[in-house]
Amino acid sequence: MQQIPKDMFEPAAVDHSEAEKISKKNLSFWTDVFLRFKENKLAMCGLIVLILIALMAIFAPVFSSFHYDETNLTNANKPPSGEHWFGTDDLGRDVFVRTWVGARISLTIGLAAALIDVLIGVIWGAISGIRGGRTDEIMMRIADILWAIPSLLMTILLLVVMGKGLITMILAMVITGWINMARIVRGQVLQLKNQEFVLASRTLGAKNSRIIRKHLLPNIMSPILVTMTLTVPTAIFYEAFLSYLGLGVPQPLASWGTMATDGVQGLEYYPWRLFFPATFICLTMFAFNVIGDGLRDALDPKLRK
Amino acid sequence: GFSSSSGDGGKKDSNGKDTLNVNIKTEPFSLNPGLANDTVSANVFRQTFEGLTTIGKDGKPVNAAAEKIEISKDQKTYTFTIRKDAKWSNGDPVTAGDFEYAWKWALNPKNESQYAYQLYYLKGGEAANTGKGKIDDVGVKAVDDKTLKVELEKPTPYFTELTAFYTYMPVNKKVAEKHPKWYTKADENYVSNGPFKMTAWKHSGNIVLEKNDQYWDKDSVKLKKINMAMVNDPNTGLNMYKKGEIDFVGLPLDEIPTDAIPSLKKEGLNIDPYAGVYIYKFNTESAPLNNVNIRKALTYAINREAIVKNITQAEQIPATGFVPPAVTGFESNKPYYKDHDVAKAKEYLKKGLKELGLKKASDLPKITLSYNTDEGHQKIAQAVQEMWNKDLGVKVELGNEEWNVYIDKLHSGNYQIGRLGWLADFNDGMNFLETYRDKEGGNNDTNWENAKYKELLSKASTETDDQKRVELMKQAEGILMDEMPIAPIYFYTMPYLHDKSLKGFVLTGTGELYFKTAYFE
Amino acid sequence: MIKFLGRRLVYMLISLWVIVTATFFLMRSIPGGPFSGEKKLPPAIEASLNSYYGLDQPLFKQYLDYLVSVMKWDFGPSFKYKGQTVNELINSGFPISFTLGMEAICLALAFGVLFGVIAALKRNQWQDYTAMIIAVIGISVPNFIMAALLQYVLAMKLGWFPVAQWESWGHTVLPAIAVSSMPMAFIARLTRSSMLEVLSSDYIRTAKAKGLSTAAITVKHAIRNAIMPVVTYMGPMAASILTGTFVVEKIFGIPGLGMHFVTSITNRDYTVIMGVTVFFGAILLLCVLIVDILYGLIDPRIKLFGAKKGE
Amino acid sequence: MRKMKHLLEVKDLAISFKTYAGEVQAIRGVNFHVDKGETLAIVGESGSGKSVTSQAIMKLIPMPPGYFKSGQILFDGQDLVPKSEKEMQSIRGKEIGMIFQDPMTSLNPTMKVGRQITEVLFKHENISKEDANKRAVELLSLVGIPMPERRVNQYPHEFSGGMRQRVVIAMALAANPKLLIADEPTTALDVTIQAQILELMKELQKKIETSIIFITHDLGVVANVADRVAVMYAGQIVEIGTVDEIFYNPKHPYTWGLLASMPSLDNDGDEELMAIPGSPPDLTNPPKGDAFALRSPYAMKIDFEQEPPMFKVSDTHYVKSWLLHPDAPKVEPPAAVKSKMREFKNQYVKPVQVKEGE
Amino acid sequence: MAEKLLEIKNLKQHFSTPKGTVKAVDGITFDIYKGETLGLVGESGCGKSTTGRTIIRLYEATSGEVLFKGKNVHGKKSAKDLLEFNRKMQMIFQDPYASLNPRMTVADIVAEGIDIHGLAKTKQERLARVHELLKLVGLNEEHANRYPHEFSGGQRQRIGIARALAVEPEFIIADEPISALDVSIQAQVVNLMKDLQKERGLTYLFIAHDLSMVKYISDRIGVMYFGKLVELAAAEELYENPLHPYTQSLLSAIPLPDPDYERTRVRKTYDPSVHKLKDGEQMELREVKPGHFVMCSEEEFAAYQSK
Ligand SMILES: Nc1ncnc2c1ncn2[C@@H]1O[C@H](COP(=O)(O)OP(=O)(O)OP(=O)(O)O)[C@@H](O)[C@H]1O
Ligand SMILES: Nc1ncnc2c1ncn2[C@@H]1O[C@H](COP(=O)(O)OP(=O)(O)OP(=O)(O)O)[C@@H](O)[C@H]1O
Ligand SMILES: [Mg+2]
Ligand SMILES: [Mg+2]
Repeated sequence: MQQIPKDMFEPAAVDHSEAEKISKKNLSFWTDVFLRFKENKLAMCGLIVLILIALMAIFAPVFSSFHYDETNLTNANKPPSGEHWFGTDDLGRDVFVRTWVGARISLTIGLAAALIDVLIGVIWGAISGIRGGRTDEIMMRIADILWAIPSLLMTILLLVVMGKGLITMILAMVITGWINMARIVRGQVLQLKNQEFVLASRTLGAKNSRIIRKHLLPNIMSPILVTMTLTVPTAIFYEAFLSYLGLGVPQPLASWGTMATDGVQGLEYYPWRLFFPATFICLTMFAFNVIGDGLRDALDPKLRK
Repeated sequence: GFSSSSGDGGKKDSNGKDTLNVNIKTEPFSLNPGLANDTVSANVFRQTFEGLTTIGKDGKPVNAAAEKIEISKDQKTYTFTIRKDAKWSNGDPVTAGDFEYAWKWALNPKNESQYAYQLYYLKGGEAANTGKGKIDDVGVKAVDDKTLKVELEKPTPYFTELTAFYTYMPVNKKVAEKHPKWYTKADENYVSNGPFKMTAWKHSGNIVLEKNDQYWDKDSVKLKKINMAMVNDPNTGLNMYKKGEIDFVGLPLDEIPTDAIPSLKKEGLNIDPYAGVYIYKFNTESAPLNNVNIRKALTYAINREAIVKNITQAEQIPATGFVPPAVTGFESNKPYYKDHDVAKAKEYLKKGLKELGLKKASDLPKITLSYNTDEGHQKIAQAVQEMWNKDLGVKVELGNEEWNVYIDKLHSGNYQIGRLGWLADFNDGMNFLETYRDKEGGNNDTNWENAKYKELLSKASTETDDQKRVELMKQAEGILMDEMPIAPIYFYTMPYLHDKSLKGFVLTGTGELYFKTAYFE
Repeated sequence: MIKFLGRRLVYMLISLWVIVTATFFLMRSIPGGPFSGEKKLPPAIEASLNSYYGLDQPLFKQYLDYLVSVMKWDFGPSFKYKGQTVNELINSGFPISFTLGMEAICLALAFGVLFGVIAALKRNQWQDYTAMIIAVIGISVPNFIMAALLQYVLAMKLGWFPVAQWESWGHTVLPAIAVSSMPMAFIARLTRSSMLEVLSSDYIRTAKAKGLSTAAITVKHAIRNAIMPVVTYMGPMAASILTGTFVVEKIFGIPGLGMHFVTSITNRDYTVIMGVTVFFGAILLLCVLIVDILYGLIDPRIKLFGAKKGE
Repeated sequence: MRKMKHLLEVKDLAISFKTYAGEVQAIRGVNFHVDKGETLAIVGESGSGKSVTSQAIMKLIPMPPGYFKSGQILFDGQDLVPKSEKEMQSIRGKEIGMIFQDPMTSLNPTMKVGRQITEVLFKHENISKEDANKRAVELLSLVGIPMPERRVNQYPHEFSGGMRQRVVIAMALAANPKLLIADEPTTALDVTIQAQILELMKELQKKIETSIIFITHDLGVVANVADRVAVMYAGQIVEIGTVDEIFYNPKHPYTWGLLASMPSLDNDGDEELMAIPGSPPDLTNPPKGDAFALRSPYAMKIDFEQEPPMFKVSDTHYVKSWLLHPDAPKVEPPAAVKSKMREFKNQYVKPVQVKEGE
Repeated sequence: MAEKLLEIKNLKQHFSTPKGTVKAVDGITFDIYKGETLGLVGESGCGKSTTGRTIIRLYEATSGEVLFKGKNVHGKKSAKDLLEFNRKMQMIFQDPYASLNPRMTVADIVAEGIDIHGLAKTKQERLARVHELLKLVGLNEEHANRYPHEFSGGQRQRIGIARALAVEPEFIIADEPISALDVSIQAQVVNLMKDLQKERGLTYLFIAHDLSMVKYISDRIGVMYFGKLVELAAAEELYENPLHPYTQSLLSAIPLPDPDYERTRVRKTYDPSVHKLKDGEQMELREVKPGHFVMCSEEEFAAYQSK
């Protein structure tokens, strides 16, 4: 047994303030999220890929020696080469430049879609779910109605009335773009709105808007994120569909969606015309998905390591 | 190689060599000859029905249900004698009354035939159809069971060609009167008088034709069965062909995807001329296209050779005139201008600009080139846009619309430059030229009208001498090409592939395909 | 429950009416008509056609007439397919689309949920990444490209399946995969995310404490709690899939209902437009109703009907 | 020491959680054992690691963020720590049953209560569907739920807090486990039902010699059920002994504090309850020395320097406090505790310092 | 006695389930006076929580009235009144974990009421207030940034208490607020509640099972059985002179921290048939002594009074 000096057994003056000494770090929720996100290597990779694509979209067309609408019929449908890195399309245009010009449009569209999802879909769904009853019934039936009316008709009418342009295109996306999100949010809200912590917040006097913001949204972030990331490609191809109707980007401008649509025709003979736009759509989707997953994980306090 | 793949050999064998598989793209509009108005239906009728005449190998009409045709001096009365042995698929004899019935039925306005105007050549036909006259007064009469007397409004030199057209095909009066909806199902009431009869019809799925044992010329019919699939995707169609699921692919039944054409050419793609023309119409009332020199400048500057070679790729013929060479009499038409004549084009542009009081091409009012949404049209438009920009400095914008919106714009004159393709219904130049006869109505759309042109056309339509007729028509075409309300781009061709062992079918320059005599070797 | 269904039915009828009305006037306000074509019809014929189909009547009267016939579930004759009524068109096309759709839905649900569950259970391991790759491809390759690829690879190159048409079971495989790929990807992602949520909850811990195997826990406890977003998503999706997918039907030459949704509009085949829209609307509303009922069955805490809710 | 084989033996168990704010040392070297057929009650301040300890035995700590820092958990002589998830599945439910602390969240909200019970039976017993249902009804009535036939078909949210707790109990009892870990099983129950449940457990114990680890704050319940009692503070066991030893001869100042904080029925509402001053230590950086020192009126200098060793007071009674050191001054427990103090015959003349885990 | 803060009149709360209605609360009537603590005990599942939840408007009452300061709680209210009401009346939930949002830090949870009612002007003030509250319930500042799942059961319960206290309510419904706490913390919390009551004149409806604690904290105690209030009396009176057989059985089952006593205790059990109701007779809540109400039959009433 080790020897302990006697005086150690004298009563000590207890300093209670010491027991309550201030803790070290005071992390806010968002710094916390950021820290967790940063630690997710895959998500960071996704972010970097996305930034790279965005940078290429901004700069590649500027620095390339070709112009996206420069046709060269005698040089059509050439496979990738030193001169044309991604080959040429059926009008002899450089696929490389077109890919990056297309990225501008497609990324814009994708982000716009995500924004619409959040702005309209989340709000609509949340209100519908939390109010319930007649409000819910009416709001959801409106969504159903918009979903059931053929979008092609609406789009054609829009085109006739408003003429072409970015605004028309975005409007066309607005009509139905948010409905999926609204439904999913509503379903989740229905599941959560009677949970004890929501009730607790109600007894504190929280209004619906606060309950949605503070209690419901954080808890349904993952389906929202998933839905959001998944609307991006849907939007990219919806744009292609709109372009097909003459509503999308004005010819000869390119977008990934239209390039892929064109490319699929020559799938067997000129695969590169499909391969490059499709690859970049996939890559972007990967990026969005891993970022989405990363955010999801970061937002989930139970997963923090 | 794309001849029958070995993997599917078993299936092929069991079918034997007497079943033909083809793809007709879509559901036909109607399988009543009096109602149909589309090529899909036509492709079925050519196997199942037989008019008084049919088109032979050389593109000339030959007698079919009629064994004798007498034409009066003034060319206004035709007397057809129906073959004794002509029979319906249910065994009924084909009578002159069946023709009379069919034609009058189509002309009867209450039957809503959209192609009734094909019968306006008959005396009183138009009047009867528009309600101004009586059906009974239409100039067609069954003198007896086998004699059909037809009176025309005016001499129509190509009437025997017309009688091969499906609107002129007979309908079994007995059956049709008893079962007014006889044409909606493939049952015992669907009777036809051609080499094949329809035995199954799955809407939008497929149609099955079988050899008609009652057919008068059944000995020359070798095929036992024709399966007609309805697959409206060119790539799929080609894939089906390559895999041996169909034996024929390409015009006039379906299409071959453009991207596939270069590689198919190396493997023996057939390319036949086709009586059709692809044009850009100018709205001659819209500035600056109201100026003929500007129109000419634009027309001349187009590099058709490049378009045909690199975009359409199916050896289409650069159009230096309006009427296709596949039309009788226009086989070796002289060019009205040189393709891609940049020098001339610049000259005309200069002239035009001067007339308009403008200095440079960039001062021209905004021009929009419209087309209906389609990849092929879009490519051509983009190429032309580039050409005009590069060679003339004329900048045009492209605008595409959904087909109906587009056609509406075109017909209402709400456009500047618009594309259109024109395919012949029958083998005669008039079919093309009369489109631009009247400013209003018809398919003019360009707001262009020319008295001389009109006069030449009316002369030509009554001229009984073939040679002279063609001459008159060519004069008219000359006026059209001088005033340039339209810019022809190219004449169509028919690219198609068929099983190497498939022989004996008849394909004409106006896209008529008969499998009556087809067989597998 | 009965009361809820009754009330819901009223809302559904109102919705259908709005759909009919909106579609009717939309359709009539866009340019073009059923008889416009490359070759213009003689005006007399067009006029007589218009009067035959009642298109010369005042629009409002046409609308009222139409409403009446819709109430009798009679959609009138097709403009484009002479001699066929829209009801016949639907009756012949729907069973085919439905068969294909069911196949696709089963595929999508089975594999979507499977991939989602595996991804969640093996979070951040190779299984998760594989599932994500499949999902990303499924979602970023739209069905027209997917269909073309499937046809090219599986039918042409490998010769496993027929290229097109609707004849035997073998003919249904490729189109079903093409239709299902997108919803499958969506379901996989949704399932994964909500599974992750559920797997960290206390009752899963309880289930573990009972000694249940991972598989049993997943099947019996986790999936039901995680399936809500999938059910939500599948409702309207099922309505769309069951009524046919245009591109896939086109590419594989399937005589389903899906093609009418697009071709009727491009043809301005008014009666068909209305017919398929109303039909789709009815199916959609039904699917959405089923979803709402499923909510209550899946999660008994959700009460869309019955007990009064406290504010 | 008796060298008999214990059913469960926990040796030097330490578990931490990683958070961004640092490492939470939820338990820091815990030693105890449970014999066949006996009931060990664990009391202690809230947040002291009772639940973590019990979940660790089942290996149900979420990992990450939690992880084993050290220690062994010997169940029937086998160490559970290195066991795989698969191997644990055959132990959970069957060998070790567990009653969780949060009855609301512990029940699957979307599964009927009956099925949640029968599930255990199906898993561990070869039983027909009917029998299982019958048994579920029987279990529910055993834990005092009225109208069990109807209740089996209800969902958890239709149950009151106490009823849910009883469902959880029924679930844990269903497979007759060898060891039952009950984490505050009766907090939400009224005293009559509570008494009923306690009796039920004792009966079970008698019948199949189940051992029970009973975690609770209610010292009355402890007095009722426990054979031995362990007192936890700040992730460590500070005193462990037979129930009489803990109630009638407590040695650790924290135990004194606990016993003194209880209101008694003859307590008047006017006088304040005696509470231990200060707040429990932060386990992210546990204090040096004796974690309780900061709140102890008897704190000595050494308490802030060095962690106290375990002192053995009798064969069964261990205390972790410097106060038992021979050099330490003699201190008096609070009056409420002192009034109940008794002499114990088997108590050693002098406490013996022992190494932990012996 | 002092003024009535809360009047509950024949309150009923029935739940309809697919298998029929559950009468969770079946016509209870009582008053709560300003500044008092009313303890509510009873068999688990007898409707205590439901009573509390209905009082605070979480459920729409099936029938009956709840008057808070004379105003009907369940009537229509303007947004402002509602906010005011929510500030004055608070609830501590029985299930601490479920009532905490898993995606919110403890600081945000505790501060929610502060935010809603705008009780802090600056961020610092808010944080300071949160820290103060945490300390009040025996947690420390370090805990403010953690999430609910990182806490032990008792710690979670304290978070709930801190949340309710944050808005400085006048009336608190405490649904088993201390059941998961160790006795020392229990003592702390109870002392705190008592202090607050003294300082601010708070009123409590205290639902609990720990009868010694209930007795300690309550002025009056109500005993519930199967959705009904069976006995209501001053705390001392109830313990010394329990009349209803269920109350008696409850008291006989209180566990004491005394192993010897526990080994020898005898429990009384309650059998509802003892009331010997006449045909068609309904039990009623009757005032046996001033302030002592018992649910009894006519016959029993006479018997009780004669005692
Ligand atoms: N997932 C986690 N992450 C971080 N800390 C945790 C986690 N789980 C538990 N803790 C911490 O571990 C310590 C012990 O918790 P535990 O649940 O074992 O306490 P307890 O003794 O059961 O208390 P109570 O009686 O209140 O239930 C607590 O301080 C708690 O904050
Ligand atoms: N949402 C609900 N649906 C159906 N029945 C319910 C619901 N909520 C509560 N009940 C029933 O109401 C009765 C009273 O429940 P309550 O929660 O008020 O009991 P309690 O007195 O708080 O019990 P405990 O002490 O166990 O918490 C119980 O029988 C319960 O099953
Ligand atoms: Mg605990
Ligand atoms: Mg309760």
